[in-house]
Amino acid sequence: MTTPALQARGLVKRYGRVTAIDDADFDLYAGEVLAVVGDNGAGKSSLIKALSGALIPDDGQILLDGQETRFHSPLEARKAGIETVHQTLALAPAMDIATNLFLGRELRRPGPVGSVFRLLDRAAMRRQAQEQLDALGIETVQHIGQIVETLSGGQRQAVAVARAAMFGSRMVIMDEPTAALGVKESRLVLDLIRRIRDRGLPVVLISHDMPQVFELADRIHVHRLGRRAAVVRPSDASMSQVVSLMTGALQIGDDGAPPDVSQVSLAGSSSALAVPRHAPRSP
Amino acid sequence: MTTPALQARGLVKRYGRVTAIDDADFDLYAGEVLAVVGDNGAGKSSLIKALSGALIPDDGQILLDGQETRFHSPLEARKAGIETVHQTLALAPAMDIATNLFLGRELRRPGPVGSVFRLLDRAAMRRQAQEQLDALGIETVQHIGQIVETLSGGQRQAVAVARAAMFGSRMVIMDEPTAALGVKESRLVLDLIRRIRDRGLPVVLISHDMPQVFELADRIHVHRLGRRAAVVRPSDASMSQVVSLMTGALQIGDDGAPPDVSQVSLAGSSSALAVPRHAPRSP
Amino acid sequence: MSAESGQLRGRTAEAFLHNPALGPLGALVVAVIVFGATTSTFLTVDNLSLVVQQSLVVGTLALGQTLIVLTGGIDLANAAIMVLGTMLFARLVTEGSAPVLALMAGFVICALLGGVSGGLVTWLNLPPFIVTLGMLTVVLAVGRLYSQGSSWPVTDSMLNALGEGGYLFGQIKVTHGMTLAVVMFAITWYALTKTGWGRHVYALGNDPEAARLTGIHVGRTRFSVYLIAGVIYAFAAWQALGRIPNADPNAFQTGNLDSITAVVIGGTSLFGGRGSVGGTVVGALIVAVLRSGLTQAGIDSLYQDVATGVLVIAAVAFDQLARRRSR
Amino acid sequence: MSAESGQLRGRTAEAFLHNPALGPLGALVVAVIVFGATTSTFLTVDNLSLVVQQSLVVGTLALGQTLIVLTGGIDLANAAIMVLGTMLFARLVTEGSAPVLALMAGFVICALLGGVSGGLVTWLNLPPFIVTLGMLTVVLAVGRLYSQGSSWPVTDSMLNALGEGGYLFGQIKVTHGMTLAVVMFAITWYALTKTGWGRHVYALGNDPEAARLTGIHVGRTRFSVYLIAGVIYAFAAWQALGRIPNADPNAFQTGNLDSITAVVIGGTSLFGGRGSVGGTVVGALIVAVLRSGLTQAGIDSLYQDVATGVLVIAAVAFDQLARRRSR
Amino acid sequence: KTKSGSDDAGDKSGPVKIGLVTKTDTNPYFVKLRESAKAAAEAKGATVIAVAGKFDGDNEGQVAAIENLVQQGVKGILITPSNSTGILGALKQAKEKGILVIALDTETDPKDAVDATYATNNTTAGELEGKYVKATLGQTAPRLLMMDGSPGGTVDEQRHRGFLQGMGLKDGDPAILGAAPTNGDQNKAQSAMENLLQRDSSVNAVYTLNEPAARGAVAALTAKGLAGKVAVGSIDGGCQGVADVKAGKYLATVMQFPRKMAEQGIDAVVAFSKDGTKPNGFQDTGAQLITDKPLPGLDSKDTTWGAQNCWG
Ligand SMILES: Nc1ncnc2c1ncn2[C@@H]1O[C@H](COP(=O)(O)OP(=O)(O)OP(=O)(O)O)[C@@H](O)[C@H]1O
Ligand SMILES: Nc1ncnc2c1ncn2[C@@H]1O[C@H](COP(=O)(O)OP(=O)(O)OP(=O)(O)O)[C@@H](O)[C@H]1O
Ligand SMILES: [Mg+2]
Ligand SMILES: [Mg+2]
Repeated sequence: MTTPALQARGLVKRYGRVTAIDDADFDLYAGEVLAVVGDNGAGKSSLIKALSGALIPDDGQILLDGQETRFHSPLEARKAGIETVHQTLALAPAMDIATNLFLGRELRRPGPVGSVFRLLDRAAMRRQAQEQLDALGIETVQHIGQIVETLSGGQRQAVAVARAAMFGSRMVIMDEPTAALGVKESRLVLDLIRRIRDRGLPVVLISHDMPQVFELADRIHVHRLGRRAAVVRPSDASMSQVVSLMTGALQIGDDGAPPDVSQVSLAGSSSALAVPRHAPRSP
Repeated sequence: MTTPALQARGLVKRYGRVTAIDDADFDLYAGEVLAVVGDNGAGKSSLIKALSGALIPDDGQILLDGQETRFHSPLEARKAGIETVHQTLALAPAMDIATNLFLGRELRRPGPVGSVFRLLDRAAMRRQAQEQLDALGIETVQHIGQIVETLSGGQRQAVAVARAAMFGSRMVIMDEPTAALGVKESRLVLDLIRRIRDRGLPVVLISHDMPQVFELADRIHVHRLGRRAAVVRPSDASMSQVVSLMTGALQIGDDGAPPDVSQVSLAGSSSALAVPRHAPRSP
Repeated sequence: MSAESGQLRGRTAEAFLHNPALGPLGALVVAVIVFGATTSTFLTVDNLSLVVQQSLVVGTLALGQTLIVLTGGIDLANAAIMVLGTMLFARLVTEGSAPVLALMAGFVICALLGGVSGGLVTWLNLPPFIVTLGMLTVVLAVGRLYSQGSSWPVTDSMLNALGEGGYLFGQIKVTHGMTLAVVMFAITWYALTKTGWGRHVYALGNDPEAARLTGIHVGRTRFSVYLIAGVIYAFAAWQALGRIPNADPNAFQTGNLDSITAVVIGGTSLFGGRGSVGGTVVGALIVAVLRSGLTQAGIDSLYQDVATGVLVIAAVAFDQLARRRSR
Repeated sequence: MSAESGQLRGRTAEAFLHNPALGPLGALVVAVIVFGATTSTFLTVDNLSLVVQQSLVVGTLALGQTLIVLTGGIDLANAAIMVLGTMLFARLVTEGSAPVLALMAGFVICALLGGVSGGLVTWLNLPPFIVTLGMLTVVLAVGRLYSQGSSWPVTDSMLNALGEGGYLFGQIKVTHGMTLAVVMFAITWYALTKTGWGRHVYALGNDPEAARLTGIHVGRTRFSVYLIAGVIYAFAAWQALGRIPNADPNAFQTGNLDSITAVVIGGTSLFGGRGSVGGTVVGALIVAVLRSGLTQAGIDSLYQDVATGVLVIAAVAFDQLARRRSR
Repeated sequence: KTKSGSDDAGDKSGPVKIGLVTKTDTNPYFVKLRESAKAAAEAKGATVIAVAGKFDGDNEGQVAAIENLVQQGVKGILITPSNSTGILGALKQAKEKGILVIALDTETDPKDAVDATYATNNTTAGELEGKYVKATLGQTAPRLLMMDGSPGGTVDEQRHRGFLQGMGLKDGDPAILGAAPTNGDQNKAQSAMENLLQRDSSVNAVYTLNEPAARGAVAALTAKGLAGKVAVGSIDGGCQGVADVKAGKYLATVMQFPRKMAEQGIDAVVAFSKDGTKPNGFQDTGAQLITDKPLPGLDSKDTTWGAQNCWG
């Protein structure tokens, strides 16, 4: 059994009386696209926030290539090569597209002008930003210097996706990256995700779009009520089965036993896919 | 030919060098669900902002039941019974769900306590808010007093949709209302839209989800580059044809002539569906 | 049943913990206890009444300021408007007007000035800082001109009523000014938390664009806040004459900063949309308590300043740290 | 080619139109023209140089303030820190230190005080208003204690260099202080607009949560801003001794409000993330120009206040109205 | 030296222009000074441009005011310096331009930084207040509270020092129960006195820097039931202050004569513009103890005289 690229065990996050992450586990293997699906408020975003350092869990552990890690800030996760598209997009509204794309990773001019005087290479950043956006098919953006708060919802999302795609060096996490995108643009993002995977980077894709999930994902992590309810392969389960898992109509025993609806062959095909048997459980 | 419930002719809105609405027309008939589709940045949100008073167009006219109207603020549109779910949701982040649902339309206690002392009926608002959310299947919201900024993306969207559904008295406009919603929740919103139509109110639905559009819409308004490119009936066109219209691969002559790809029968079945022949055009 | 009451208790505790005035309230209580234990003179009925009286004027100014800050604005002119109000009361009465008329004139002018600020902010969409800064310079100058370069003593019983009149509540002397302040704070609290108008004020400050899109009367609400604040400043002027029966164009030069301080110490965000009137009460009291207690403890005023500065920061820091732990 | 240059012109015009310092800049130009036309003494090389000199100290304070306001903060202590800086320079030199050492000590202390504010804001997550208010009271008191209740005249040529030394640029007298201010503004402008640090400062003020999620060094950047502001205040102290060779614990009581005013008139938003150093220059000059021009026109300062208040509002209102039309 | 771009002062015809720079616009004392100067100037066919700092201690504001007046081409500048040393550079430049510079109310240090000074001797004024309070106490050992101005202000320091001299005390003497800065503000003075009295109400003498501070202090004393039992003195001689003394709120005040300062200053400038004669030195415009309870050995006038000669 290979070591997961990113693994979490027993994560917990409480906000007052709301428990956003309730003893959740997570496994992402090298080179795969892992879809995370679940109802609204199931805790998907909270989970990936914990994995990307945006939120510090109350309990549980995170392992990067088998090494236990703690991210105290999104910066640390980013330094480890984990790039994230947050559901809230995390763009600075008053700044332009190019600036947002390179925020925190600005390009400097070559030579001493850049290293000593720290002069930014504005032209290069604009050029690369334009290329990246073009690749996502966002053609209606009329110039790369447009202020983000004046962009349409889809244009804004494309900026966030472009940023993550540009800089991910170890894995890319995308929280509903196509929610606001048009048909064509969504398609291009799916292509992008495939290309990222082909570069060898694993991708975590949160999505409510089942056809999309089934088209793209190697494995599907079903999240329910703050924890992982099941992991299935798209080839082993139907869309309606996955939806039933999300809503709790279909269940897998708490001990990782086979599903109580017999005709569904879940989690059985490989150990990597099984609901972990030995995950630590806090009371 | 019946008078459209809401009609627009020659709307224009420019932001500096960007033209968000470029001489756009729009027709919504009583009792129908009109889907508005188009690429990201095509100008759909700008169009419905103009129709709902959130934006004042530079040019063009808006007619409500055949009467020319000018909305100087969203408040005026709302007073005319037009309720809108904006893409940005328009929720006050630091306030709770119930407060947001009733913002600007608070319920007061019966009797002089309410009319003289203007005391709010907090209990009633909370109860109705809970009912409305339950109807949308958002079960993970643990109490109706939760602060909106702590909600998940989908929960937040549900609040915005619930608000519009509750108060629309003449028509309801929804800008991508299911973008952040889960499978089950989306389904419930579609049911809701149907129910609204069945109440006799027309609904404008902006969506990127073609199956959804084809399932629900009575007519489809295709928006492209800031203007209406075509209007088709789902029964008369295929999804791929609509997508081609959106991207410009398929075109309808500027004079409203039949489409240049012969096998598509667009805008021909009824006069109401035709691309308007006599729409005013500014140079 | 017991689970329910447990949940209820949980909810109360949570609401309490979420209140940003909590740290300052704790600090206030601690300060009172410490001064009570270390000096023999602080925790006397006399002194407690005095401390409250000392914070009446700034507290009332801060009440109006709270409303404006909640909408995301700021009012730099409040103390100047109040001083002009005292001048009007005093000069009109001295020149023979009936006290009631003088009061009415003062209230109208203060409301008018508040309304002008509000109008410029609301309908010309100008930054409140600039508008009220301009208002400040103009009103100060007008006040000086109107005062004819001297201060105007007031002896009318109606104008002085807030400071002179009063009754004993147990052993504590309660002036009419204190009663008025309690009533005003209570009404504002009610309006902010129990009426639609109050919710609109918060929504406005929280996210103006969202408030606009929801169809709130954004303009009308914002304007009303400045107008009401103007009226509250007139009450502050009346309070000021109760404290000091003399209208002085020089007075209350730090009144504006003091009022903003009370608002901010009370946990109201200068970005708008978050805060409470209760916090402002705490904020207004805390400075007066420190000043009084440190004097009773025999500390020189310059060292008092040092201590006050440090303690104010400490109060808020304590709050933050407690919150961080509980998160 | 021509279309391209047309587009370029369009872009420049647009960028220009989007600059919120535009209205105030227009007002500044109009004021200079009007005063030049109506008085014989305003538009003279001497006087223009003087106006600039008169705005040096507040301008420098406002430079530091701009940085802090851009991050969404506010600094109430800047003038107090500067005054303490002048006291340190003066007293140390008077008591026999080498001027260089006195300068160094002053710079270190100012930077330290800026750093303390920054540290509290950044790592304890306290509201900047409270932190710098506490800092204000403490630093004021310490300055008064350190001054031993009197002012300290300075005669050292190094400490006075910024006001006394200078050269002629054409016919205009350019003091070293003016040169230094130009250099400082230029460097800050460069840092804010041409380096990654500057973009992080804007991003921080624009949306702190987004900045954090993008993986900006939020804490480090915010802290650096306060630290740098502290250093800038030390420069302001040096400028102050150049203008007035006397360290007075009572001086610059309105320096803080004046600096915020310059920042806000210059179009920088108190909510953070939007604004420019160029606007601050305009903001700092506009008040000095009004003051000087109105005096040349023979207007008493009481009426000057009224005029200044109205003109400042008018400048910003004009800007808003022009923008509304163009929308 | 830089060349002046403007015409030299005096080249222009028309009335003589005189600049008046006061500490602030707000203080009634300076308002009186300004009004007196304007009246005196009008009588002589001169015009006054009155400018002021924004607060007591605003050296920068005063320097800018002087600079702007010099540019404007005034013949002479009358100034109440906010700080005795703060503005010397600007004054020197004005003098170099041939402008007559006269200090009113407050001396400069050194005194020859201006051509002449017309002022109250504030140390003397304080001393008069102190002597009177001491004489009132008689044999009783003083227990003193002091309502000061703002720390570091020149006038404030001089009055404070003078008062202690008059009382025969030194700073730090245990007889001084407490002191607080009031900025001459009635409200601040009242709160400060209230708090000091809460700590120790055995006070029998109170120094106040000016009459607003005295009113604040008396209000607090009255509330504590100490009115009439404590010897309160003050300085200024504003009409309201004299009325207060008449009403018995406090025992005495020391009157200054701002009108004299202003008139003499205007006269000097007008004379200078005619024939170039310059006044020089320190001209004490006097300080007069006003009380209705005269004590032997102390020259005083009653409040009737005071009401005729008061300002503001
Ligand atoms: N700061 C917070 N305070 C309180 N509750 C929170 C907070 N953040 C999240 N929650 C709650 O935690 C739960 C999980 O939220 P999360 O955003 O992870 O859901 P999600 O699965 O991403 O949903 P969606 O599909 O709608 O995006 C929700 O019920 C939400 O209300
Ligand atoms: N305030 C503004 N300033 C400048 N450009 C703007 C502004 N608002 C919108 N735009 C531009 O107008 C165009 C239309 O935007 P709009 O939001 O209407 O698109 P949309 O069709 O709703 O797209 P989406 O599907 O992504 O929501 C976009 O190119 C956008 O960048
Ligand atoms: Mg989510
Ligand atoms: Mg849109």
